[in-house]
Amino acid sequence: MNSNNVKNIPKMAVHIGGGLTIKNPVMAASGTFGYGEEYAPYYDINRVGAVIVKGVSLEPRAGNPPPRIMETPCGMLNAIGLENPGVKIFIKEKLPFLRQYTTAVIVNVFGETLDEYKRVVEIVSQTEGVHGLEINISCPNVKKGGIVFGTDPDMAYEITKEVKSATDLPVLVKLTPNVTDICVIAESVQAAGADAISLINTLTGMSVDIEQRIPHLANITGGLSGPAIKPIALRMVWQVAKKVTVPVIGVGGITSARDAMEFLMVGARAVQVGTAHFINPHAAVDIVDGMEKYFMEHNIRDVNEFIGTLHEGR
Amino acid sequence: MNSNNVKNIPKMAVHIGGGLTIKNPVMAASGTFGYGEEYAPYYDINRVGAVIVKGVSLEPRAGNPPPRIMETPCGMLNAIGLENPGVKIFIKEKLPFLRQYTTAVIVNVFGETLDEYKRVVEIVSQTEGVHGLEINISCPNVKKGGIVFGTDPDMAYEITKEVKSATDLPVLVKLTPNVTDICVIAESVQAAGADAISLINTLTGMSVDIEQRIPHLANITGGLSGPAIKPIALRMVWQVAKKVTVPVIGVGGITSARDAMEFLMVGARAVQVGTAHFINPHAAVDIVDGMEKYFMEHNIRDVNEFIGTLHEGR
Amino acid sequence: MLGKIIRNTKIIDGHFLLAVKLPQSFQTPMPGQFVMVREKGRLDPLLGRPFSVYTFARMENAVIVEILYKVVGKETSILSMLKRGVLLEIYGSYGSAFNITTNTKKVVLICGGIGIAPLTFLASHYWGLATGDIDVICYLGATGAAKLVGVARMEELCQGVFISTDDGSMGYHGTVTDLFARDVTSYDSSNASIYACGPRPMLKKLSEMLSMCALPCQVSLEERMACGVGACLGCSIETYDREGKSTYRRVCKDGPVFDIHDIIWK
Amino acid sequence: MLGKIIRNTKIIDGHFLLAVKLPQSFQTPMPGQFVMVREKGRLDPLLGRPFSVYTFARMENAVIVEILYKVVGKETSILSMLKRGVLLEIYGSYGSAFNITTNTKKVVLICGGIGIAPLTFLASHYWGLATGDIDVICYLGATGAAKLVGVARMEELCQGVFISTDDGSMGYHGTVTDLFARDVTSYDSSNASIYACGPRPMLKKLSEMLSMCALPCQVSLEERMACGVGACLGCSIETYDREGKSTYRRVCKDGPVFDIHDIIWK
Ligand SMILES: Cc1cc2nc3c(=O)[nH]c(=O)nc-3n(C[C@H](O)[C@H](O)[C@H](O)COP(=O)(O)OP(=O)(O)OC[C@H]3O[C@@H](n4cnc5c(N)ncnc54)[C@H](O)[C@@H]3O)c2cc1C
Ligand SMILES: Cc1cc2nc3c(=O)[nH]c(=O)nc-3n(C[C@H](O)[C@H](O)[C@H](O)COP(=O)(O)OP(=O)(O)OC[C@H]3O[C@@H](n4cnc5c(N)ncnc54)[C@H](O)[C@@H]3O)c2cc1C
Ligand SMILES: Cc1cc2nc3c(=O)[nH]c(=O)nc-3n(C[C@H](O)[C@H](O)[C@H](O)COP(=O)(O)O)c2cc1C
Ligand SMILES: Cc1cc2nc3c(=O)[nH]c(=O)nc-3n(C[C@H](O)[C@H](O)[C@H](O)COP(=O)(O)O)c2cc1C
Ligand code: FES
Ligand code: FES
Repeated sequence: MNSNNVKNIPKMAVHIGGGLTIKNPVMAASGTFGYGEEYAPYYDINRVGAVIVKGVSLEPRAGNPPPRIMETPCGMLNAIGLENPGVKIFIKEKLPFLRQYTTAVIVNVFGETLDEYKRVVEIVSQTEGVHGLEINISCPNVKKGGIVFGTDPDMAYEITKEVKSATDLPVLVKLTPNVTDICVIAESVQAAGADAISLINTLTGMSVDIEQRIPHLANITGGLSGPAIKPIALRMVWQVAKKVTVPVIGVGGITSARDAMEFLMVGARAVQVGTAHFINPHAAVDIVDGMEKYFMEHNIRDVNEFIGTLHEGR
Repeated sequence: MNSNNVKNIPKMAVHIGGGLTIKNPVMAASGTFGYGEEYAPYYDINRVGAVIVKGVSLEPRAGNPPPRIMETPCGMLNAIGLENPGVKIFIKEKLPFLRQYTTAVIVNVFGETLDEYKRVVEIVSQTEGVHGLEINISCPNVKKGGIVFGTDPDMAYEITKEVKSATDLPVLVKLTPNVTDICVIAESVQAAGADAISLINTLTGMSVDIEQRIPHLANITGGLSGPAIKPIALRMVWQVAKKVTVPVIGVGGITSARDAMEFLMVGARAVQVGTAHFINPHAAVDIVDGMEKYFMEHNIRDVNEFIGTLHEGR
Repeated sequence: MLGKIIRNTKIIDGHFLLAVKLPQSFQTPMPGQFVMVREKGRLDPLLGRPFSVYTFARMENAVIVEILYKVVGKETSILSMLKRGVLLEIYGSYGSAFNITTNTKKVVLICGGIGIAPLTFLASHYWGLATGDIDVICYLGATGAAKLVGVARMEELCQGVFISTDDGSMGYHGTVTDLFARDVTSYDSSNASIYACGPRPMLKKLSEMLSMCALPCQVSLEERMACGVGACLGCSIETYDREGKSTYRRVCKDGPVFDIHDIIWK
Repeated sequence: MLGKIIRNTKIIDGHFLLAVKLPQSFQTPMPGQFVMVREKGRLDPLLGRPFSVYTFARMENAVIVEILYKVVGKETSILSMLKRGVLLEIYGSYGSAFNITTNTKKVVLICGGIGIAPLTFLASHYWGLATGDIDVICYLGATGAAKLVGVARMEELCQGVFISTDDGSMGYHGTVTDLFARDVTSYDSSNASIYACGPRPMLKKLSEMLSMCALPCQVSLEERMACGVGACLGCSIETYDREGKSTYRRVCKDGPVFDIHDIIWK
C-alpha cells in the first residue's frame, strides 16, 4: 500500500513560460515573503516551486509612512509603498541567501520610468541565481508608480517590450485588477513578448477610523489582498487564460490547496501564495502538500492533467 | 435626562439630489429588498430613508438559470440575471404596496438599449408614488446589459442624457466598479445631468466546484457583494465625492452603523444597505438606530455635520 | 432574532440535534417551514443557512426550536462545535408549509437521510390531530445503518416505519424509493397523501414513479439561499406554471414545499 | 502551530488570562518576544494578533504559554469567548527580546496598563537569575484601581511595586511617568536599567523625561502587524539610524524591544 502511494506521487512540475520549469506550481508572491530569510525558519524553501522576492527598484525606497496596514473583512489593506533597499543592496545582501536553494528565484521589479524598469532588469539579468523576472506594472500604492503603466494597454506593451529587450530571463508580467478589461492588457503584454502573465495584484481600497476621523492608512488608500478578493482574481484568471496562449499565474486570496486548485482548474499554470503566509507561515508548503494529497486520492498523476479542466457548460 | 435625549435626537434628513430629501440617509439597495413586501413583516419600512426596488425593465425577464448564488469569503456572488416582471406588472402589482409608506420609493431601471431605458423611464415617470429613479448602468450579470454602458464614459453620458430628457423625477445613476477610473464615469454622468451618483454595484467574480469541475453559478460569473468589497466601495465613494458636486450615495458591504458612517465620513450623502439584509432582515433599521445613537452620544445634531468630515492629513 | 443554544449534541456520526431557546415573539412554525441560522456576529461564513424545524415547543417562559442537522460544509462544521450558551441569529419561520389534510386515510412519509427532519415535524402534527383514523406510514432511507438518524422519534409518531439502506446493513437492501415502489400500488389516490424530503436524485426518481399514478405528493426541496424571504431571487428553481410552461419559483418563498409534479427535475 | 486552550479566564473587568498548551517543538521565548495568535480556521478576522508572552513553562509532556490580554476590539473579543479545548494557531516566538544584564543593580520596570505583560515575564527572568544583588522595582500605572491587573504576581517577583492611578483610586494620583519622575534622580545611569511598556503617549513622555539624563531604557512597542516575522514591512515605525537620520524599522523583527532614544515619537 505504502510503496504504491510512493509510486503514485503525482508529477508536479509545470512550465511557466520562457523555458522555465518549476518543480511544483506553488510560488511565494512578491511582497509577502520578504527575501526568503524571514520565512526560512518555518519551512524548507526547497518545497515550493518558486520564490518571488519583494519588489526591487533601481534606487532604495523608504516606503510610505506608517500605519501601513489595516485589516478588512476577510482581507487586508497595505500601503507599504514598495519599500526596498534598491537593486544593488538586494543583489549583495539578500540574493545570496536564496541561492542555497534549488527553488527558482524570481525577482519582482518595478520603476517609475521606462528607463528605470530597463536598468533594474539589466542589472538583475547579469546576476547569477536568478531564474526569472516578474515585472510589477501594477502596484497601486505609489503615486508615480506602476498604476499608470498597468492600466493602459499601450504603456503595458511598451514596458514589456523594453524589459524583454533588456534580458534573456523569462519575463512574467504582473497585472493590476483595477482595470475595465483585463484581457486587453493581457493581450497587449503577450503581444509585446511576455513569457507569462501573473494576476492579480491588489485592488485599491480604503478604510477609515470614524472616531479619529482619519484614514486607517497614512497613505489613505491601500491595496486589498486576501480571501476577500479571491472571486475577482479567479474570474480574471479564467478570462485571461482563455484569451492568451502564454502561461497564466494565478494569485489573489489563496489560503488552501482547494483555493489553489480552483485557479489551476480555470486555467492557471501555477499559483502564488501571498497574504496567506501572514496567517500561516507554512501556507505555501501546506498547499503543495494538500494538492499532492488530493491528486493522489483522485488518481491524478500529473498536475498538468488537472489544469484548465473546468467544464463551463452544465 | 430622557426628555433631554428626546430633544437631542439628531436631524437625519438628507438631500440626495434633484430636490429629493429623504428622512434619513439609509436606503435599501436595489435587488436586495425585493419590492418591499418581503421584508415588511420584519420592520416598519417607514423607518428607512428610501426603498430602491429590484431593477425593472420594459419587458419581463426570466433571469438566469440556477444556481444563482454562491457564498465567498465575507461575500457572495449573485447571477440573478435581473429577473423581474417588467415595468407594467411592477406598476400594477408591486408598487401599490409601497405607496402606503411615507418612505421615498426609488425605482431602479435598466434596459438593453438606449431606447429601452428611455421607455421604462417614461412609463415609471407617469406613475404616482415614485420619488426617484436609479439608473443601473452597471449590472455585470447580463451579457448585453448594463456592463457596456457603465464602463464607457460616452455611453454613460448618453444614457443619462436620454433618461433625464424623459423624466422630471430625480435621477440617481448607479455606477459599476469594474472600471479603470471611476471618476471619469462619474464626471461624465454628472455632466449629462445626473442628480446623484450611486456606487458601487457588484464586482465581477467567480467561484468553482473542484469536485464537479464546474462553476458554482450556472452563469459562470456573478456579482460580488457583501463586506468583502467594502474597502473598494469606500475608496471609490471617497474618490468620486471629491470630484463631483452632486450627492454621492455609498453602497457596498455595509452591515453596521459604523460601516455606514465610514461612507458618510468620506463624503457620501446617504448609503444603501444591500447584502446585509440577507444576514439580518432588520439591517437597515438597525443601522438607522445605531447612527442616531452614535450621533446623540457624540453630540452631533445633524447628520449633515458629519458628512465629509474625514481629515486626510495626519 | 437572537436565540441561545441550550443543547447541541451529536446524535450519530456527523449528525447533531440543536435546541435553541427563543423569545416568545418567535412565530410558531408549521411543518415544512424553515429558519435561517447563523452564529451571531460572524461575517464569514456570511449567509445564514436554512434548516427545517424538527420540533417546536411554546412554553410559559420560552420558545424552543429543535433542529436536526448533518455536517456537510463550512457553516454546519462551525455549528457543530458551538456549545451551550452561544448566541445564534435565527430568522423565521420562513417558507411554505406542508398541506395537512384530515381528508385522508394514509399519510405516507418518504425520507432520504436528513430529509427526515421536516417530515418528523409533520408526523408530530398528524399525531397531534389525534383523529384516530389516519395512519402515518414512514419509509426511511439511509446509506447504511450507522447513518440512520431520528428513527426512534419517528416510530413514536407513526403507525409503521419501514427502513431501507443502500448497503443492506439494516432493513431493505436498496433505496427508499425502491422500497416504496414495492408498496406503491397499495395506496389509493383517493385516500393517501404522500410527503417526501431527501436528496434531489431520490425526489426525481419518486417523481418519475408517481407520474404513472395519481397519488398526490408534496416535496420539500433544498437550494442555496441568501435572504430566505423571497427578496433576492437567489434560490429559484425551474417549475411548470399552470399552463405547463417553465417558470422560476423561489424555494424560500414559493416553497420549500411544492407539488412534486410542478418541479422540472434536472 | 496548533495550541489548545487550557484556561481562558477573566481576571478583572475586560482582562483575561489565557493558557495554551503547545507541542514541545515550540521555541522557548525570551522576555519581550511575542506570539501571533488566531482562532484556527477563521478567515475573519483574518490576521493573527501579537501578544507578549506573560509566562512560559516547559514541562515533561507539554509546553504552556500564558498570555495576559485586554479586550479592545474584534479579535480580543472573540478570544475572550473561547472555551477550554478550542484550538488556536500560534506562531512564534517572534521579535527581539529585552536585553537582560547582570551588570546592573537596579532594574526598573515601568508598566502602563496591559504593558505589564512582557515586563512580568522579564521580572521573572531577573528573579530567576537569583543573583541576590539586583533589585527589581516596578512602577505600575492604570486608569483606576479596578483596572490594575497582574499586581500580585509582580509583587512576588519584585523588591518594590509602586502604583499610580489616573483617578487616584489607588496609590499615587497621576500617571505612572509622573510617579517615576519623582524618583528618577535616585537612579544612577551606571547601575540602573529601565524597561518600559505601555501606551504610546506614556512612552513618549518617558522618552522626553529620560532625554535629560543618561539612564538606559528599553521599551517594547506595539504596532498593527500582518506577518510578525519581518516579511511584509507592514509594522514599520520611524526611528533614528546610527547617524541620527530617520529610518523605518519593523516592530516585529527589529523590535518590539527598542532603545527608547532610537524612536522618533509622533
Ligand atoms: C428549506 C431547507 C431546509 C433544510 N433543512 C435542513 C435540516 O433540517 N437539516 C440539515 O442538516 N440540513 C437542512 N438543509 C440543508 C442545509 O441548509 C445545508 O446542509 C447547509 O446550508 C449547508 O451549509 P454548510 O455551510 O455546512 O455547507 P456549504 O459549505 O455551504 O456547502 C457544502 C455542500 O452542501 C451544499 N449546500 C449548501 N447549501 C445548501 C442548501 N441550502 N441546500 C442544499 N445543499 C446545500 C453545497 O452545494 C455543498 O455541496 C435544508 C435546506 C433547505 C433549503
Ligand atoms: C509586540 C506586541 C505585544 C503585545 N502584547 C500584548 C499583550 O500581552 N496583551 C494585550 O492585551 N495586548 C498586547 N498587544 C496588543 C494587541 O496586539 C492588540 O490589543 C490586539 O492586536 C488588538 O486586536 P483586536 O482585534 O482586539 O483589536 P482591533 O479590532 O484590531 O483594534 C482595536 C483597537 O486596537 C488597536 N490595535 C490593533 N492592533 C494593535 C496592535 N498590534 N498594537 C496596538 N494597538 C492595536 C487598533 O488600532 C484599534 O484602535 C501587543 C501588541 C504588540 C505589537
Ligand atoms: C504587504 C504586501 C506587499 C506586497 N508587495 C508587492 C510587491 O512588492 N510587488 C508586487 O508585485 N506585488 C506585491 N504585493 C501583491 C501580492 O504579491 C499579491 O499579488 C496580492 O497580495 C494578492 O494576493 P494575496 O491575496 O494572496 O495576497 C504585495 C502584497 C502585500 C499584501
Ligand atoms: C442578489 C442581488 C441582486 C441585485 N440586483 C440589483 C439590481 O437589480 N439592480 C441594481 O442596480 N443593483 C443590484 N444589486 C446590487 C446591489 O444593489 C448593491 O449595489 C451591491 O450588492 C453592493 O452592495 P452590498 O455589498 O451592500 O450588497 C444586487 C445585489 C444582489 C446581492
Ligand atoms: S433565498 Fe432569496 S429569494 Fe430565496
Ligand atoms: S508585521 Fe510584517 S514586517 Fe512586521
